[in-house]
Amino acid sequence: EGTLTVSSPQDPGSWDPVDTFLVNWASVATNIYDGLTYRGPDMELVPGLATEWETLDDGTRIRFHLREGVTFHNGEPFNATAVKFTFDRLLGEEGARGPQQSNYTSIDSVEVIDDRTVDFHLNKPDPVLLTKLAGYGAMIVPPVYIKEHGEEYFNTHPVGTGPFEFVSYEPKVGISLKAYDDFWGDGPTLSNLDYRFISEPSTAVAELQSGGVDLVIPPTIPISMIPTIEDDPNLSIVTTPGPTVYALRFNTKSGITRSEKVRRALIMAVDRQSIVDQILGGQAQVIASFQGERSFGFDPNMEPLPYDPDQARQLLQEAGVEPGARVEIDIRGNDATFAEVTQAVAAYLGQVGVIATIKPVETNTLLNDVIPQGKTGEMFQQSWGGWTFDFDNTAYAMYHSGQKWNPYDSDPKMDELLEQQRSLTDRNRREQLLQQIAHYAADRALEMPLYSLNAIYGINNRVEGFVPAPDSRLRLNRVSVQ
Amino acid sequence: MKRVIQAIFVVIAVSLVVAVAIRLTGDPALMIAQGATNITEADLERIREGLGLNQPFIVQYLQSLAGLLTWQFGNSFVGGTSVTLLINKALPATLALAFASLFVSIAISIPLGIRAAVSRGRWSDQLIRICSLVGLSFPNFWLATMLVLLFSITLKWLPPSGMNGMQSFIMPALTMGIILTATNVRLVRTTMLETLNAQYIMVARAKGLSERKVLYKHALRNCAIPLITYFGLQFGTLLGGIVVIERVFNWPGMGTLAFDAVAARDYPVLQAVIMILSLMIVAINLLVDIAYGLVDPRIRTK
Amino acid sequence: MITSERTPLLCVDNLSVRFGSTDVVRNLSFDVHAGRTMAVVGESGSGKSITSLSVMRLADMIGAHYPTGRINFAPEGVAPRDLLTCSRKAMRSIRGKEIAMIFQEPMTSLNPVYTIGDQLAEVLILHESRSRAAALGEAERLLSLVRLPDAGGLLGRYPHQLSGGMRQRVMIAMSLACRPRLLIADEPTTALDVTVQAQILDIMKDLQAELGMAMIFITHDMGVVAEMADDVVVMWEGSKVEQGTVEEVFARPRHPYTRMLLGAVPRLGEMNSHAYPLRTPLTMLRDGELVSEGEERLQDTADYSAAPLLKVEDLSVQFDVRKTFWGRVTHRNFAVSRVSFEIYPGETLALVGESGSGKSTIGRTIQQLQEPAAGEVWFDGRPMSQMKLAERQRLRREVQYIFQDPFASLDPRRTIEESIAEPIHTHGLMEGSRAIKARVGELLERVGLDADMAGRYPHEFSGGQRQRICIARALASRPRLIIADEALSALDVSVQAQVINLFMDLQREEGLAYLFISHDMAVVEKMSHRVAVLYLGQIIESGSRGDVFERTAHSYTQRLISAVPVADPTIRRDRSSLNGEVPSAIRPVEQPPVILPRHDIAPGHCVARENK
Amino acid sequence: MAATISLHLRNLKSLEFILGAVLLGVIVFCVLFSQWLFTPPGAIDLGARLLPPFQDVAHLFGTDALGRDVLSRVAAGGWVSLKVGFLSVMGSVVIGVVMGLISGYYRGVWDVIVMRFADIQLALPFILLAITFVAILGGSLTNTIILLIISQWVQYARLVRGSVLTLREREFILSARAIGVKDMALILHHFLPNLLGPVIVLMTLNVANNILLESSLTFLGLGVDPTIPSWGGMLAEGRTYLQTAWWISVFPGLAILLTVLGLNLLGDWLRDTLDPTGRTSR
Ligand SMILES: Nc1ncnc2c1ncn2[C@@H]1O[C@H](COP(=O)(O)OP(=O)(O)OP(=O)(O)O)[C@@H](O)[C@H]1O
Ligand SMILES: Nc1ncnc2c1ncn2[C@@H]1O[C@H](COP(=O)(O)OP(=O)(O)OP(=O)(O)O)[C@@H](O)[C@H]1O
Ligand SMILES: [Mg+2]
Ligand SMILES: [Mg+2]
Repeated sequence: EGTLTVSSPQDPGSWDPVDTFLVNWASVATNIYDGLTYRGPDMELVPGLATEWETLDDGTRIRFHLREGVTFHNGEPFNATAVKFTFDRLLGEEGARGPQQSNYTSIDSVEVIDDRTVDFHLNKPDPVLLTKLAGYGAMIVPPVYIKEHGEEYFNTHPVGTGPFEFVSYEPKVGISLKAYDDFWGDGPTLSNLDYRFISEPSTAVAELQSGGVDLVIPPTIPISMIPTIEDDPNLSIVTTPGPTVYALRFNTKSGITRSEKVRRALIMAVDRQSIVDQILGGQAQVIASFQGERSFGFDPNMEPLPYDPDQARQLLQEAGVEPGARVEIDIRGNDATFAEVTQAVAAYLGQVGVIATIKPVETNTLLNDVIPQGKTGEMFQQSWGGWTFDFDNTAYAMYHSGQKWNPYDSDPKMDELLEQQRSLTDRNRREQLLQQIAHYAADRALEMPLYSLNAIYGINNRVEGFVPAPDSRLRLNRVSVQ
Repeated sequence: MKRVIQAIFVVIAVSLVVAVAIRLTGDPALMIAQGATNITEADLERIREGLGLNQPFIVQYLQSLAGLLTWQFGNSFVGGTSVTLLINKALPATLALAFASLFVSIAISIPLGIRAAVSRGRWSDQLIRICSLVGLSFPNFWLATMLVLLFSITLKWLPPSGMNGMQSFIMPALTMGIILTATNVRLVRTTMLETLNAQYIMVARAKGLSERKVLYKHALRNCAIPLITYFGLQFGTLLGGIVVIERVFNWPGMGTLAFDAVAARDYPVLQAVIMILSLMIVAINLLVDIAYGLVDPRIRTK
Repeated sequence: MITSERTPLLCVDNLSVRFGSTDVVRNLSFDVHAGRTMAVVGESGSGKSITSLSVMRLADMIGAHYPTGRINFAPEGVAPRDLLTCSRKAMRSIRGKEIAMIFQEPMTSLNPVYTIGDQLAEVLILHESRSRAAALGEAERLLSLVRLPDAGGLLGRYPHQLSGGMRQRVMIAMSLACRPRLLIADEPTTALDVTVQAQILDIMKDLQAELGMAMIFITHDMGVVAEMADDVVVMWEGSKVEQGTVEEVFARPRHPYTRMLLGAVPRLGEMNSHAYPLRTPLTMLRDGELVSEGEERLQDTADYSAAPLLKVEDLSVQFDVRKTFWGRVTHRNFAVSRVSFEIYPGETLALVGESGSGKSTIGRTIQQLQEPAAGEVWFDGRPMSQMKLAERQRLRREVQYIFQDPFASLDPRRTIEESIAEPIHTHGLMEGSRAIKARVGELLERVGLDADMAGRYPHEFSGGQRQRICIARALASRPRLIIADEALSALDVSVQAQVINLFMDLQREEGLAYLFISHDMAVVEKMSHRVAVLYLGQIIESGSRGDVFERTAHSYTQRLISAVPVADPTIRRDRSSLNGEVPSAIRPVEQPPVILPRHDIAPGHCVARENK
Repeated sequence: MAATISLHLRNLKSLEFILGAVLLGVIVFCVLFSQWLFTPPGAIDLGARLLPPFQDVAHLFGTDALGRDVLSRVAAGGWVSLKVGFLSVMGSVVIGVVMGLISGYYRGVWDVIVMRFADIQLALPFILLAITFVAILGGSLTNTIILLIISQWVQYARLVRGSVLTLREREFILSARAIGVKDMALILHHFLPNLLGPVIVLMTLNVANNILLESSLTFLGLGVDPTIPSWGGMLAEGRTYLQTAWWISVFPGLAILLTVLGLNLLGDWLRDTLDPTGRTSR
């Protein structure tokens, strides 16, 4: 019973799973759709619309057994046809217009075995596929409904099999859902679930404070406002280690950061723990490699380079860098917290004689022009939210030659390691390899790993049973309000 | 007639500037594919194809112009929503806010400006002029936040954001109103001072009219021309500043639309928004010309 | 002094008015009786307007206060009141109802954005609590009372659609709306043409007789006083210096100031039987004494044996005034139509005519501020249209223009030295700042100012001084022709007389020629050799001064002359012939004005054929 | 005329001058000599974050989120803010006045061209212009100033054009023309001095406006190097701290207020002084 109002920072514009990549789509759509697999806040992969599955033919075929008695919100039954339709659509013409298709290119075809069984034929083994089936483009959509109403209508009137069904959507304002009575799993406690799109963090916090919303989901609440919320007797901050990691990556091609010694020195010059404790209010963990603790491939034994300004100075001297050397740090223009962090970094660098200037760049320009074209300064911000919680997703993009996010470095050994783990289906071997990659990257000091930030939720105390999800993909069927 | 042709020219020129400028800012395909791993040039090409970006510029531009005539602006690059749908929601929201702001500012600055003019050189004049400067000293987002703190969080009188009924107009309009007041008070005071020196004001007094009637009936209407001209110009400024205010108050208007569209390089939305806003500004200026005639018979009969 | 059995309607007793700490009116006392007209005369700035505003208690609204005095207002049947102690509210019920006022400027006295009807009805609704419809009905009656044609139609019109004379009549109607007991008229005709002025004065006189009200009539025109007043109060520097019936004051002025004032008034007909303009000595007030300054001499400077300095031939100037939607001109103002005349060295040619008759336009065209539509201007035997740029620039040196308003024609942000030196710099007439400074000083002294005033700004001078500065500036480039466009009309009679003499002296010494543009017939008679009368852009009569003034041929010229009030209370003319408005020169493009044929009736005396 | 009234007014005027001059003087002094007067603004001290004001002589205005002294940041921040404010206004005044003179004086084709440009400019909402501009050229102080100039010259151009159109019909201009004064001299000696008054008023208002616009850019994520303090930047930074540490943004706001006040007082005084008649209309 009751209505929960959630503040979400962005309107994805379309509720069709194939159309978008935004985490803010997922934070709503997780309640509307189901995938064949499901991954909850604990990050464990569990059955979703498929009750079980087996990997066959050396990992090139996966057979799914589908759940019985599931219906879409429009009453249409869920069955193998729906699964096939979903993936044919994703890999076909409709999917081609969106960004999701490229994530699922390892699927060659989907074969209906019987009404309750489907086979996925893969063109090569894909270790992350099962995880990918738990989210985004792989959400199962209703074939009859879509054919009846057309693609355009579906964008704004989503229908799935999830615990909440769609009520209304107003672009840029919000979306309303209500409990779906025939949900196959634990039916929702809430009768209504409303989302409001509020992009301005302090506005979202003001709404939370004034009771306009009950829950603010990440990445919204600025660290600077945490005390404000904590001081309010009606509100709480709930956090969990998140997937988002922050680093300042180096230009390994030119500038003083060409030298590995210098890079190492710069890392050691910065007291990352202080930054986390002071600026981030402890809502982060210092990292040794470019991944958080929940990531597959994380090595708990790996230690960050120590904070040691003396040794940093010495290394700089050895590398022949005179005091007064300059570096430019490019950061995203709209990230106030990281701007503070970077200023602290710059201050620390200043203490070892490196003068850092900070250049805020309009975010999209930075991401789509400056970094890919290799036009950054000596250092640049990279924040990465690996929603698959698999280091491959991060590492391949960051370190493999020719990748968009890797404009400067080219290392055959690294490339080989990355390729090698990709084709493995043996989880342990893969994990080992991923850890090796992390170590290798750290040895080469390819970036200054800073921290992995908690997912920070602001919540009204009248909400009960809320479990924070690291990746904002909240399924709110177990939540209730007073 | 000449004015209308000039107005059309302006709208076309603006749309051309926008169309060219936005294409210099970056590739929307990249923007859409941002989160995807292993994106290849072929994938990007595929997305561009889907968005219709492979057509020659002139075709795309003409399509967007035609859109203005038919009020069909195609689909947003983000999520493929119909831009017309977005605009139809956002335009009234923004216009309502803009007019409310203008109204607030006028409602504040006319009595204050007249007061200052009447008591020229005395302390109340100085006080009004100094106070009106406050609006010039704090940025709109800061003032907005202060208002939210006061009215929504401390007093809990007004909703901090969103567009829900009359109540939600108060704070955004007040913020913009305060900002505009500094210049407007000055303007009203100046024009009023000139008008008050006019002989017909003395004549009105010699008739035995009350001071109120003299000021608000006889003097004010004679100040109307410069005031209307200025308020008309201000409308443009207002639409510019509204981006920030809409963000702070989460107002589902054209500013929000434009801001998101720039961030996502959502050409169809951005182009539609700017063209419509320019059209609005141009239209307001035309209206101002017409209003001249309404308030001042000398212009009407010429 | 008038003695009356009855108590005066208004009794101003020992009134002083003060702005800040300066008294602008000092210990003024006078009485006004019902049914009589009291004229208040005096030079500009002597406190006339402030006195009348004080009676209305409007002076305190612009910052005045009253250290001493009483203003007793005692209408019949009501207990007398001291207006100075009345509350604001009480004053508001008196203003407009018991005491009404007409202001100097008819052009700006009506609120431009409301209809005539609205503005008239406003008073009636306010003071007589009439309904709007009733008030409008009464307004219509009032408008016909002041002899405005089509009164009903006028109600819905706006002030700008009316001519100055009509506006002033509306003002009179407005002030009479509630049948006030006292009407204060502050220079009600100063801004109007002589013919219109004559009409207004007639109407006021008639209405006063009809309504039996008292009137305070403020003016500095002695002619108007002679025509209108029963009693006269003469003010000078804030105080009353003389009072009496109009006949007494005109016949036996006692105070030197009054004598000076009367002495400076140019009288039409004074010059009869003189062949040339006459420079007369000036009576000046120096330290309370009257002294006579300057010589009397005939101004026989015109050199008719020489070739004409300036020759204007068939000059036409037009302005497009109305266009269609597509920009095609439908109406034109045919401001000047085929005008011809010439000016000889040392001669003064006067161009007279009512407002809008095209006088300034001719001047501006000669000065190359305006392109002619047709015709030719010859200077020194050279046609202007064929002159090269450099030659035209030289012409700008040799012809100088003096504008009507001495204040507006000086840049307020430049010292007068800079202004006077400007032609010298522009035409490179002199080198070296020392030399130029000396020349500026010399020029200032030439026009009767001190050389050490050079560093001041225009606003620090009086109107007469400013006009002298303009003349100095015109002289700076050693011109051969000066176009004086209403150069005297903004000046006081006494100052005006000084400037006239200055013009004449300069003409004698430098051999200057003048094109003297004016509508003041008396001044024209006094200083010009030849006169051209302009009506609707055409010269309808031209000839020597004697021809035009003594052997007047055209009826319009006659009308102009008869409209001039004569400063002699014993002669009151009948001007019933004066009526109607000056027609407009704006016509449809396809109907250009008919050029009236002209013929000489005597050598040099040329008259246009009359219509009708 | 009532000497005391004008005396009284003149007193107020000189009071205006003294107040304005003192205010601006103090501000400019603090800004210019901030290096010697205060601790260096960059000094980050993570141990001394968010100290409240008036409790510690070392941090009279408190400290910000990075433990930097707010007072010294305000003092140093004036440099960027005043630079942005003044340079952008100077730039737009120069361009605007020239354009306005051209279009008002020569009219015809020039007028049409300049005014159409102005219309286009006016029809483009500023922030949108800013966003695209910054997205293309990147954010830097110079770019910010250029952006402000681009978006503001129009105001001056229109103002000047309007004045020129009325001035050119005035008698003193006609009489100068009648003398044969050349265009350039006419513009320099007659038009310019007579239209400066309203331009000065607009300038004083715009300096403040531009200081604030810089902060709006920061707010929208289009700002410049955050280590270089500026008043606008501080206001933007401090906004999320309003409930916990108001001093971060209030002090720079006050600095702007005082500057604006000083400027306006001086502007009014300057305009009155430039007008020898003492008859001020505004
Ligand atoms: N508002 C005012 N404040 C101060 N002094 C004023 C004011 N109005 C008028 N004066 C001064 O009072 C004196 C008398 O002015 P007033 O207008 O009565 O002259 P006037 O005789 O009507 O002159 P004119 O013939 O030019 O109308 C003048 O010296 C004038 O400067
Ligand atoms: N620039 C112009 N544009 C349009 N019409 C004009 C212009 N200048 C003058 N006129 C018109 O030309 C006619 C003659 O004007 P002009 O100024 O020559 O008259 P005037 O005899 O000097 O009158 P006044 O005594 O009022 O100065 C008038 O009807 C006037 O309205
Ligand atoms: Mg007067
Ligand atoms: Mg004239």
